[in-house]
Amino acid sequence: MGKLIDENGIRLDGRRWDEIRPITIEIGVIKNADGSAYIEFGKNKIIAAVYGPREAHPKHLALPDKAIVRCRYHMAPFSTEERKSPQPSRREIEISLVLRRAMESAIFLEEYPRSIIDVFVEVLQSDGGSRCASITAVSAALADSGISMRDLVVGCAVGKIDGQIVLDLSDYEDKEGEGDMPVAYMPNLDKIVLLQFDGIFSEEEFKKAIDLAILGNKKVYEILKKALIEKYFSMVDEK
Amino acid sequence: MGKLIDENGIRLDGRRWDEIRPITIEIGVIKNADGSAYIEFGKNKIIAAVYGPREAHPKHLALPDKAIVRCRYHMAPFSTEERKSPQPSRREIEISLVLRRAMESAIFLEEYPRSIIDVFVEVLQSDGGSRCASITAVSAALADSGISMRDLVVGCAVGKIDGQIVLDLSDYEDKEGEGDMPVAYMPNLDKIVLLQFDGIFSEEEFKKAIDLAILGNKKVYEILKKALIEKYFSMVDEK
Amino acid sequence: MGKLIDENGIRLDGRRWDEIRPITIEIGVIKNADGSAYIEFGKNKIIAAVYGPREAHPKHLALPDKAIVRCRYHMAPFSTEERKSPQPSRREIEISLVLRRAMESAIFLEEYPRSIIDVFVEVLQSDGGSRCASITAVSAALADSGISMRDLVVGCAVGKIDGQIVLDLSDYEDKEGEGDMPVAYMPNLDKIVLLQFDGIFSEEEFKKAIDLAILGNKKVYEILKKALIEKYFSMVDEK
Amino acid sequence: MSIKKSPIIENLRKTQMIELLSKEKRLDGRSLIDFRPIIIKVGVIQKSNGSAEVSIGNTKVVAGVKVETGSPFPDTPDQGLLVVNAEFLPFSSALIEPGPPDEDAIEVSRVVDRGIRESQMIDLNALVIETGKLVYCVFVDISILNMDGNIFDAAFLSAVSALLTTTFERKTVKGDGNIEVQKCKLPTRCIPISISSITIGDSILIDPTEEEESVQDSRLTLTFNDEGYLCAGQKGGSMGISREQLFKIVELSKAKAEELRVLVKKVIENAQI
Amino acid sequence: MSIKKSPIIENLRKTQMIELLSKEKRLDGRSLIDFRPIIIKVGVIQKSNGSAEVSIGNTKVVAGVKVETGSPFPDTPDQGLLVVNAEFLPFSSALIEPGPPDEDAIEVSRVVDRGIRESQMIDLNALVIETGKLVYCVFVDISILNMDGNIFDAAFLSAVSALLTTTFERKTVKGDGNIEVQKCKLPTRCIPISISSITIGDSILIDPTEEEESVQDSRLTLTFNDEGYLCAGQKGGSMGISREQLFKIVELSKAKAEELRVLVKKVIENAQI
Amino acid sequence: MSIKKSPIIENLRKTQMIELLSKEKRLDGRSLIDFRPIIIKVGVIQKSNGSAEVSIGNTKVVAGVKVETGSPFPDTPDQGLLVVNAEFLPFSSALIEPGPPDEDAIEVSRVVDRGIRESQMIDLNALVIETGKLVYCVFVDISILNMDGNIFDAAFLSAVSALLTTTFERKTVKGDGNIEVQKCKLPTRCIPISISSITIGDSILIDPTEEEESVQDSRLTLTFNDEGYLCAGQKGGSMGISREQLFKIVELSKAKAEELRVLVKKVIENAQI
Repeated sequence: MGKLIDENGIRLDGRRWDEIRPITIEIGVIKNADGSAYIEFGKNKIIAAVYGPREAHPKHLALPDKAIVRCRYHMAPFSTEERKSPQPSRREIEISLVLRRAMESAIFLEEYPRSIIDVFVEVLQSDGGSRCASITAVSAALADSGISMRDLVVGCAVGKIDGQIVLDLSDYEDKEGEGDMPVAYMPNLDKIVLLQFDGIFSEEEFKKAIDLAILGNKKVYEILKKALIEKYFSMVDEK
Repeated sequence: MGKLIDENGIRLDGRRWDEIRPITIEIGVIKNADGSAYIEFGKNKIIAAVYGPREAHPKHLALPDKAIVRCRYHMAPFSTEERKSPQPSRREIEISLVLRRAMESAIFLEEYPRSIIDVFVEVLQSDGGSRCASITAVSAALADSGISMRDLVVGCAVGKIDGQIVLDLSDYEDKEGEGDMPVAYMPNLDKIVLLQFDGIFSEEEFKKAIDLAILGNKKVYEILKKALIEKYFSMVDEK
Repeated sequence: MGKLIDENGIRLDGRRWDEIRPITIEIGVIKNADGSAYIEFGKNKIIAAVYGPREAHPKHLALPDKAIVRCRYHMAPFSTEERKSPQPSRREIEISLVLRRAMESAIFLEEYPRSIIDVFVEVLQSDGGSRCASITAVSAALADSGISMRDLVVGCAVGKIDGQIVLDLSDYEDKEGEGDMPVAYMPNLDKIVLLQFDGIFSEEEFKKAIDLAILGNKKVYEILKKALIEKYFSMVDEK
Repeated sequence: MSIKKSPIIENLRKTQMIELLSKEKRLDGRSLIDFRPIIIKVGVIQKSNGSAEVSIGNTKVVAGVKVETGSPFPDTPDQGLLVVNAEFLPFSSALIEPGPPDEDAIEVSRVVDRGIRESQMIDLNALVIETGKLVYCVFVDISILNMDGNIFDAAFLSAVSALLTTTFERKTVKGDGNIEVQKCKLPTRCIPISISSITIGDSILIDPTEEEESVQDSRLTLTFNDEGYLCAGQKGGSMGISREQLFKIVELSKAKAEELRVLVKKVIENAQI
Repeated sequence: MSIKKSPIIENLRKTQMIELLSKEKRLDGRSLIDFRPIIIKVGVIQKSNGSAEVSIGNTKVVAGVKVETGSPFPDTPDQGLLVVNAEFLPFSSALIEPGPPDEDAIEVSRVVDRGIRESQMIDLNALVIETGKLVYCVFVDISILNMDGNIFDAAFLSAVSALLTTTFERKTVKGDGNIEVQKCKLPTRCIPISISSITIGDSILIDPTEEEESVQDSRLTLTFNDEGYLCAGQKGGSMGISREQLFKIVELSKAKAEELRVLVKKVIENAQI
Repeated sequence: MSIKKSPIIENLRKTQMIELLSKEKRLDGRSLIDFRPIIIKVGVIQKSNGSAEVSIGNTKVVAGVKVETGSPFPDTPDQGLLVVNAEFLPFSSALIEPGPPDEDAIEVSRVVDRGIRESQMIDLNALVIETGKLVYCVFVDISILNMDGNIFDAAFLSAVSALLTTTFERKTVKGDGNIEVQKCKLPTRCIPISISSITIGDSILIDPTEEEESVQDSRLTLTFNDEGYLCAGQKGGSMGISREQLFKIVELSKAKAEELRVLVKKVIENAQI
C-alpha cells in the first residue's frame, strides 16, 4: 500500500519495522590516536578518534575541576551524493555540539582536571542515521583510549514512514518519510543523552518512537559490546 | 522649484531648513549591560550598550596608563530596504572606527588604566544620519554606565539639498541631495569630535554647514539632557 | 622551425638558449625595514624586505635554540594581466613555503635563538621566473639587514621549449613551452636549495637542465654581488 | 551569568534554588510550570516585511522578516525558500565577545528553522513566481538583545509573530502580459509554538532563567503545531534524561503550548495587518 | 614608530618637537605648512592600465589601475564601477603583522574612494558598454610600501596620478555588427587633491610625519576639486577640534591643494600618454 | 612525532638511526631503498565515482573522486577541470589542530595536482560536453587518516588509484535531440607514479617514516610517467642538496617508480571495474 512499506510490512531494503541495518565495528584503526574506531552502519562509513586527556592548549581553556571536551564532526567531500564543500556547514557544527553534549554525559570529566579531550569524527560515507552511528563509534574510540566512562553511549534513530513508527531509517526513508528522530542512549544508566526530531508525531507516536529507539539502542549496544570484547580477547590472544 | 524644497522653503517631510526630525531617547533598555540607551531619530531605531570598564582580555591589549575603547557598529539584517548580510561591511568597520575616536575624545580614559570599555551599537532600523544618532545613543549609554566623561557627545548631520544648506538630512534627502556632513560635537567644550563629508561645498557653504551642525547638535543636546534628567528623577521617585 | 626558437637558435625576445634576461638590483629601498631590496628581472618587479631578528610574538612561537623564519610571498592586485584578488592564493602560499625553506638553508639560525626573522616579498609586476627573482631579492635584503648567512642564495629557472633546454623562461615561454624548472642555489656551497619542476623531461634532459640552471645561477650571483659591492662602496664614499 | 556577581553569592543562590525546588518553588516566586511575563510587540521595524519584539522576563529578542526574490534550490524547483538566522548581539550578555556566529547561535537558528519548517507553517509552494527559476525567499533574522534564559522560546515566538504579520508585494503576470503588484500576507497555515524546559534532579522547570539554566541537568525544546502534534524537538544540556521524565515533559509542554498559542493569536488579531 | 627606538629618546624628541612648534618650526626644518619633497613617477607598472609611485618624504606608495568589464549595480545600470582598495604591505612598518586589511586600510580605501567619487573625477556614465548589462570596472589598488606619516595624501596622489595616466582598450559594436577596439584614456573631468593636516595644541601642521602624528590631537583630510570646492573630508585623531581651527585648516588646505594640482599637472603633461 | 615520547628516548632513537645508516640499515629493518608494505584498496566509497584507500606502513590515506558538471575556465574552453584537494584530518597526528588547510596540506594538494596534470594522465579534452559552456569537473579529495611519513607518495597513489577506477555517467545529445546516458570510465592515458626520498648526510632513504623525516636534510618528490620521463618534482626540507645526490636520487626513483606501477596495475586489473 504505502510507498516505503509493502503489504507484508517489509521495507524497501527488506527490513521489518523493528530491524536495524547491518553494523560492523572495528577498534583501533588510527595508529596515532589514543583511541579510535571505525563503524559501518548501513552505508555509513565513519571513523572516530580520540586524543587525550591531554594538557589544554591554549591554557586559558582549562577548567580547574574537570576536563573539557572538544568535538569535531566532519564529512569528507566525497561522502555524499553531491560533492560536499570541505568547509564545515552549519549542520556539521550543530552535530558537533550535540555529540559533545552526549559524550559529556558519559565521561567522568572530574577525573581529568585541567585537561582536554579531543573527539574527532570523520564521515567517509554518509547514510541515514549518521549522527547515531557516529556516537557509537565515538563511544568505542573512548573505550579504546581507556578514558573513564559512566556507561557506553550508543545511538540509533527511529522514524515515521507510511504513518508507521519504524526503527533506524535509511537515507531514502529519511528523505521520503514523515519524521526522523535520532536518539543516543546509555543502556546501563537507562538515560537518553541525545534527542532531536523533526516531522509530525502525535504524543502516542512520540512515546512509541522513544520506546522503539531504546529497543534499537539496546541492539546496537550488544554489537558494540561484542566488538570491544573481541578486541580485548584478541589482544589477550596475541600475548 | 527644487525637488527637495518647495517654494515656501518646506522640505518633503514638512520640515524647514533648520529643523531636526523627532527624537526620543530611552535609557537603560538592556538589562545585562552596564549602561544602555535606545534612540529613535527620524526613522532610525538604534540601541547602544556599554560594558566596562572591565579587565582587558586578552591581557596584552591592556595599556598601563589608560583604558582602551573598543567599538562595534553593526546593522541588523532587517534594518535596511534590502536585506543586509550579517557580516560587517567596510562601511560598518569605518563607522565603528570614527565612533570610537569620537568617544575617546570624551571619556576620561586615564581614570581606568589597564581596563577596556566595550561600546556596542546595533542599528535595528536605519535612516539618514544613523552614525549621528548612534553617537548620541552611545553618549547616553556611557552616562548610564557611570563612566566619567569630559562632556556629553551628541551628533547631528547637515547637508546640501537643492543648493541649500539644511539640517539633519533624511535618507531620501541624503540620496538625492548634493552633500552630507555628519558632525559630532561636545557642547560644553565646544569641540567637534567627528566630521566626515562628501558632496560639493564651497568654502562659504562649508562654514555655514559647520555652524548649522553646531546649532543642530545643541538641539540634540537639550533632548539628551532631558532624557537623562527624566531617568534620574524617575529613579529618585521610585525610591 | 619551432614556434619559440627560430632557425638561428634565437628566442622570441632575442636571447640565445643560455642567456638570462636583464637584471637590476637596488638595495635598501624600504626605509623602515631592517633590510630590503628591489629587483627587476625581465619584466618582474619585486620588493623583498626583512624585519628581524626580533623577539618572537606571540612568545609560544619561539624556539629555544634557533630563530624561526616566517615568509610571505604576495602579488599586488595590479601585478598580473588580469587583476588578482588581494587574498593570498594557494600558489602564493606554496611559494611562501618553498622560499622560506630555501632561506632556512642559508641563514645561521642558531645565532638567533628565541627570535623571529620576517621575510616579506611583494611582486609589483610578475613575469616568468618570479619565485627565482624573489629569492635573489630576499638574499639581497637579508645581506642588507646584516643577518649572518652561510652563503648568498640566488635563483634562476630553466625550461624546455621547442624540445630544447634553455635558461630563464619568460612568461610566454613558460606558458607555451614544455617544462619549467625554478632552481635556487648557494654558489659557494654548491647546493641546490629550491627545486620544483613540471613538464616532461627525460633523465638526460633533467641533468642538462640542472647543469644549465647552475650556470644561470652563477650569472645571477655575479650581478647580486656587484649590487651589494656598489651599495657598500657608495656608503663608504658618502662618509 | 554576569561576571560581576561573586562566586560566593552565586553558590548561595544555587543552594537556595535547590531548596526551593524541593518545595516546588522558584527564586522569582513562580510555580515550576509558569512562564515569566511575556510581551509581544509586532510591527516594530517598519522597513522589514514583518517584525516582532518579544520579552520573556528579562530575555529580549527582536525578529525581522525580509521577503526577497531568488532562485529555488535545484531539488525543490516548486518551493520558495525559508532562511532563519539568529545572532547573539554582543551586548546581550557580559560574557559574549564580538565575532562570527558560534555554535550556540547556529543551534538557535536551526532549532527555530526546523520548528517552522516541520510544522509546515509557511506554504512554500505558494511562494513560487516561476517554477525552477524565480521564487520568494523569506529571511527571518533574529537578534538576541538581552539574555536571561530560555532564548529558544523567545526566538521562536519572535520568528512566528513576525511571520504571522508579514506582508509583501506579490507580482503576478496577467494574461495580457502586464505585471500586477498586490500587497498580500505571507501564506501561513498554523501557529507552531515551542516550549523549553529544563530538569534539575527530579524537577521539571518550564521557561528557565539563566540562573536556573546554569545548574540544569538537561534541557528540552519541543515544538507543537495547532493540533498538538510534536513537530520538532531538541535536547540540550550535558546530562541524560529518563524516558519517564521525557514523557512528563511532553505532556506539560503540550498544555503550555496551547496557552501561548492563545496569547499569540490575541496579539496578531489586535495587530490588524 | 620603529620599535627599535628607546622610549627615552622618543620622549626627548617629543619635548623637542613641542618646543620647536612654539617657534613655528618642525624637527625636519620645514615650516608648518610645507610638504616634504614629493616625487611622482607614472607608468611604473606596465602590466596595469595606469600606475603611479608616489613618495612624500619617506612615505612611499604605489597605485595600479586595472580596467576590466563586469555587471553594473542594479540601481545604477548606466554607470561604470569604481573600486578602491588600499593595503598596508607588511614591510611598510615594523609594527604591522600580516593579515586581512584592518580598519586603517579600510579607512584609507574609503577616504580615497570618496574623494575621487565625490569630485566626479571619473565620468562613470561614459564607462557603459551595454546599459544594465556590461560596464567597465575601474579597480584602483594602492599598496603602501613605507609608512612615515600622511598616508592619506600619498595614497590619494598615487590613485589620482594613476587614473590620469590610465589607458584601456575600449570595444564598440559598429553599425555593421563588427567590434572595433580602440585604445583610449579614462574619461576624467578634474584633478581632485587631498590635503591632510594635524593639530597639536594650537598649531596646525600640513603633511605630518609619523613622529608628528604620534602626538597629534586631531587629523583632518580634505579633498578639493579644480574649482577649490571641498568634495570630501574626514576627521581623524582622538581629540576634538574647534570651529576656528577647522576654518583655518580649510583655508590653508585649499591653497596647498592648488600647489599640488600644479605639480600633478606637470607630471601628467611630461608623461605624454 | 607523538608528543607522548620523551625527548631522551627520541634522541637515543636518532643516534641509533644515524649509526644504522652508516651500515646502510634502518630502524625498521628495511634497506635504504625499500618501501614499507603498501596496501591499496579501491572502490571503498560507493557514493564516490572512484575511491582508494592506501596504506604505506602506518601512513594511511583515502581518496575519493567526484565527477560533476560545470563551466570551463575562459582560457581553456575545450578542457574539463581537475581539482585536487588534500586535508590532514585532525586525528591523523597528535600535533594537528582543527582549522583551515594550512601550507602543508596546500603543498600536498599542489604536488599531487602537478604530477597528475603534467603527466597528462587524464585527457581533459575528452571531458567537454559543450565547448566553452559545460564540461566535466573531476574533484579528487584526499583525506589523510594517519601520518607516519611519506604522505606525498601515499596521497599520490590514492589519487591515481581512485582516478583509474573512476566511472561516471556521460550524457551525450543524440542526432534526434534525445540525451543518451552511458556509464563510462574516466579517459586516462598513463599511470604516473611519485617517489619520495630524503637525504640524511650522504645517505638517500626512499619512503621515509615520520621519525626519519624529523632528521632529514632535504626531501625530494619526483613523478614519472609510463615511459620513465620525469613530469613533476618538488624539493622539501631546509637544507641544500648537491647536484650529485640529486642525480643519484633521480636514477633510484625512476627504478622504484617502475616497481610501484606494476603494483598499481595489478590492483586495477583485479578491481575489474
